[in-house]
Amino acid sequence: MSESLYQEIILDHYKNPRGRGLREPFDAEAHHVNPTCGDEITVRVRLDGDTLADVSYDGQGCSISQAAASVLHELLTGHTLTDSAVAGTAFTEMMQGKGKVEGDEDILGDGIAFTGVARYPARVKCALLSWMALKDAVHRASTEKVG
Amino acid sequence: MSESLYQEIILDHYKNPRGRGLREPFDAEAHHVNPTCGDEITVRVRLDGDTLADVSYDGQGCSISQAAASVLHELLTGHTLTDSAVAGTAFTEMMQGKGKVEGDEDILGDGIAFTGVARYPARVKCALLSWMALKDAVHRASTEKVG
Amino acid sequence: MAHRMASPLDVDRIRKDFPILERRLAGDRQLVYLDSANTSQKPRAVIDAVTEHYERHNANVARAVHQLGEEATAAYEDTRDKVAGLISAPSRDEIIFLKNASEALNLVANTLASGLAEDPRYRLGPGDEIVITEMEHHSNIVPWQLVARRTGATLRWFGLTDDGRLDLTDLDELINTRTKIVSMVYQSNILGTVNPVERIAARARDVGALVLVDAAQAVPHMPVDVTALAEHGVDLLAFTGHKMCAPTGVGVLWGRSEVLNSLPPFLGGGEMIETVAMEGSTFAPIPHKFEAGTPPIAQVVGLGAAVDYLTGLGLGAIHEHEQVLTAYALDRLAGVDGVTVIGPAEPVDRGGTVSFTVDGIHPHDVGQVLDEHGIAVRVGHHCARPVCVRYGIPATTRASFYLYTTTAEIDALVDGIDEVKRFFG
Amino acid sequence: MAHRMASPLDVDRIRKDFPILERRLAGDRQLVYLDSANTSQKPRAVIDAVTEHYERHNANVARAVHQLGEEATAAYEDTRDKVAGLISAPSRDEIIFLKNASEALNLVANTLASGLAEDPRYRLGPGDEIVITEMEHHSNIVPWQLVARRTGATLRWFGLTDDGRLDLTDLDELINTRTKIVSMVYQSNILGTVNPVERIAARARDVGALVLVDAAQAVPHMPVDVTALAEHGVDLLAFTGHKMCAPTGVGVLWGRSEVLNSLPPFLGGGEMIETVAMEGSTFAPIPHKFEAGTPPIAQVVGLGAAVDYLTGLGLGAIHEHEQVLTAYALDRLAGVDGVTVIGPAEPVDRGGTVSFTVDGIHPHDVGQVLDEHGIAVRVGHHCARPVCVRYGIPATTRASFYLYTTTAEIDALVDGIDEVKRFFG
Ligand SMILES: Cc1ncc(COP(=O)(O)O)c(C=O)c1O
Ligand SMILES: Cc1ncc(COP(=O)(O)O)c(C=O)c1O
Repeated sequence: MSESLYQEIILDHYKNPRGRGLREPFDAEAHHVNPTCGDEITVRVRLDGDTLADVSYDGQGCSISQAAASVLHELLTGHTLTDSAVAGTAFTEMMQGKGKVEGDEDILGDGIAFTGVARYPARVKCALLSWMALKDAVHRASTEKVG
Repeated sequence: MSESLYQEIILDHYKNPRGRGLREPFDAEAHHVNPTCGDEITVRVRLDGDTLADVSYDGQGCSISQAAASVLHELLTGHTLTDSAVAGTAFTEMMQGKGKVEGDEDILGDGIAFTGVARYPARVKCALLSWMALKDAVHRASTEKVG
Repeated sequence: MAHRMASPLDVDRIRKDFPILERRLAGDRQLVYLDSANTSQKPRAVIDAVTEHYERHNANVARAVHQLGEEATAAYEDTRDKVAGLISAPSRDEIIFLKNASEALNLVANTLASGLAEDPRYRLGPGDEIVITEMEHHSNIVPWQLVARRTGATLRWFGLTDDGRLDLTDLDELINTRTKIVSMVYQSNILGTVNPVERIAARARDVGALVLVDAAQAVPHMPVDVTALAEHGVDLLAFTGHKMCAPTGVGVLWGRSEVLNSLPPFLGGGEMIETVAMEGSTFAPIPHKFEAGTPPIAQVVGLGAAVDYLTGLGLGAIHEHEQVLTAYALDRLAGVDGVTVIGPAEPVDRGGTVSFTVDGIHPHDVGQVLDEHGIAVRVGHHCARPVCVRYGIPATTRASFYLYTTTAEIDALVDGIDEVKRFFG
Repeated sequence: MAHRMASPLDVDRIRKDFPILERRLAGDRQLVYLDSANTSQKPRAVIDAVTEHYERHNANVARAVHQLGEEATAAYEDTRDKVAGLISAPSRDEIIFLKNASEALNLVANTLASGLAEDPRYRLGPGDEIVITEMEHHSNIVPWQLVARRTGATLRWFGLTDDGRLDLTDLDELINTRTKIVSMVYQSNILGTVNPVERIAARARDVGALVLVDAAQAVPHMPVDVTALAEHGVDLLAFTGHKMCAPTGVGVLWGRSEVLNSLPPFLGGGEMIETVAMEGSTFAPIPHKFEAGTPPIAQVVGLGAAVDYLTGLGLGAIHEHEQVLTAYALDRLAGVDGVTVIGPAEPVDRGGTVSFTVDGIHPHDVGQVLDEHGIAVRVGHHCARPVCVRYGIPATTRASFYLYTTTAEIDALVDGIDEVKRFFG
């Protein structure tokens, strides 16, 4: 049941979230809300040059949105901003692919487990919530550093 | 053709309107418009005590509205306000009767030819236009006389 | 116990009137539709009325002297009589057809805010107060926030008690001589609570405030009598077709003639006029004054068929049926570990809309797994986010019932919740 | 001569798609429907799409995680793509579903008048000028009169030439740096005139004014490309479903993203929000920002089927067909004694809507006698009373054509007019 949507990997990240909790110090944070269901996520980033030294998060919401944040943390912490942008684009494409776009495991790691979610339009936003918040936080951190 | 709507009597009043034209002196007038079709009618009344000494009118519009004004003039000029009120009520009832209410010739004169019009909701307003204007004009004339 | 009461409806027969209830879902699952507070399903009679209108009578209304135009106008205006009858309105002219309940609520807010009314009682300005409640649907919150910003009026509201009811402790302070309008929901779409609108309206009338009732969740489910409500001070009442077996795209505003006559026009255009000149226009009498543009003609015709359908069964009987279901559902849910009902726990002054949480499982996940069993519920804040905030939860799962709902469907829901818990446990 | 051109449409085949065209009227007369500018008839494909929606997919949109909700949402949002395609909109988010064209026009007027926009270009106030034309439909006059009264802005308009066209002599004076918005009809619903919207829009753009086009009579009848129009300065465009083979109860507003983003919300409620708190709310991005409340779901689904139907035949072909009919009708009416066409007499820059007077016979009487022959035309001022005033007539009789109209029906009209003259002669 629900195999297509609730992959084991997703349930595992949901039940055992990696790196959950907001940590200090951080350079910027972003808070995103899914108005349809009340899912909320706060994502904090700390930059070390071009590297995401830490991605921390907290939030409340459904298994999909919470698992996505956990995957995000695991996948991107310690990686470059370029890697993060590439992964963000790939994940978004996959989620907008209506279940027909397979993700590249090299780029998305456990993120590829979300392919099935893309078949459920109402849940796509849940999966993307933390990725959007990350993008915002990174943007803020980068512009503040420059400015 | 069109027998039910365009009775001979109506066509006759339309083609040979009785007492048409606005006359002086007068005690009050009322101008009514049918917004759906642009029919317009102005009705003037001159009172002599309780009697409608003159009912004059002018307007533009369809055969039904113009014929109704002609019938009105013919029926009510020289009659009492009470007669006029009774006829107005009877005519309105007939027009709202969806073609099922027969008019009383003693009260309505040629007005009974409009029974068939009552089956055409879009035309009921045309038939009533001058009657409504008369009611207004009489009301104004009476209140002004009192005031 | 209440749920031992028998339903007065022959639900098996009623279900045959609703084609969609025979629909097989993915995996050949049977549909268990518990989302009627969101939108109701449509009986065959309503679907057919719409089809027949398009196939035989379609024309614009109030503008045509031709036969189709007269037929369409007659059908459209007949529905006005039917709706007036349904809610016991004193006059058919007090029934305004709009696109949904939201438009009806916005119409009142916007005409009060426009400043165009002659009588100052119908003009909002600085110092005036608008009173709503914390259990309103967004459609009865946002319009008032927007007009408060525009006019400088102040928005105030009744809070909620822990058991899901209006907290009326401050009734006399909240509704005072500065209050210009009180707008409140009759039956909450998230809590199921039926509010004491007469009592609140009476206070509003005492201070000379207008009273608008959002009856989107009331008219479909119980007898509503606006003549009686008006005696307590209710001036206006809004509801929506799609929640009462009618098509989407049509809503209703009822208002006392005096009030509707005093409000300035809302939307301009089409047949809402008396005469138009470039320099200025005058307006038609109600109801047409508020029906700008081509109205939802076929949808109004469908609404007429829906009113016939509902009154054929009897709103009293429908209400009783739902009371039986509600009692049954509250009772069964009380027996499920980890389930907490948000809203009145007793089947008293509440309708057949039951919101709940499942410990540790987000409503989105509850709804998704239920869907895999063919059970359609709504999850989220149900356009009443302040209620979720008030009870410290992000969202709820909501099961809502209607005349075609069976106790077997409530059993399916309870079984489904067990599955949910197993899956995420 | 133009009317010798052949129509590119197989009208006999098309007529079979419209069930109502087989309708026998009172006296077993065949229907000759020449009132499509008022509302169009509906093809089987559209009627069926609505029926199938209610029988199989009915649910509320954007709110449900269940299968029916997903199906309904997909069908609703698919129509957004189809409509964007139909008018070549650069983005689907620029398509707003409303109840009719009147609501679309009122939306623009009211949001500009609300004073809630951050950017002063989107706030009307004293000293600002609004420019319309004397050939507007009431739906594009009355809203501007109302907002002019509310805001203190001044309403100005283009007059008409004797041959039924806009008098643009004063173009540069009428549209000046005080002008905030120009709102004009693309094709007149009474004169048939197709206006040079690009030229007028270009002037408006030069002075920084917004441009709104009322395309209620254009989108159903000709290819409309908003990307191209936007290059000339058009910002917003309104049209209505019921005139383009779609159900009643649905209209469309297209707007450039930048403009729609800058306008404040219109109606509040339902899914137009981002987040709601009692203290204040934030709003969803377009298109949802302007779609308050439950939208006309089934009607939008029907609109999607209508767009498929029309694009299947090709808007270019439909336009050509109507050009042929128009030339034929103008030619034939020119041959009838006592008939005067109100509007352009040549089939150039005009559509298939032909208004006329019959000497000494009121249009009401013309229409009534035609109806007795099964011929459905519209009589009156056609919600464009200032045009009648301009030409010194109380009303007109109007015959209007669409893709299912035949030259034989125009012949029937001409024969009917002869009967009218005999009857009242
Ligand atoms: C030119 C024009 N504009 C606006 C409208 C209004 O459309 P609706 O009645 O669908 O709002 C119409 C039709 O009635 C029209 O012909
Ligand atoms: C209590 C309440 N008020 C208002 C509305 C708005 O109704 P609609 O969406 O038809 O405008 C709803 C339903 O969505 C509701 O439940």
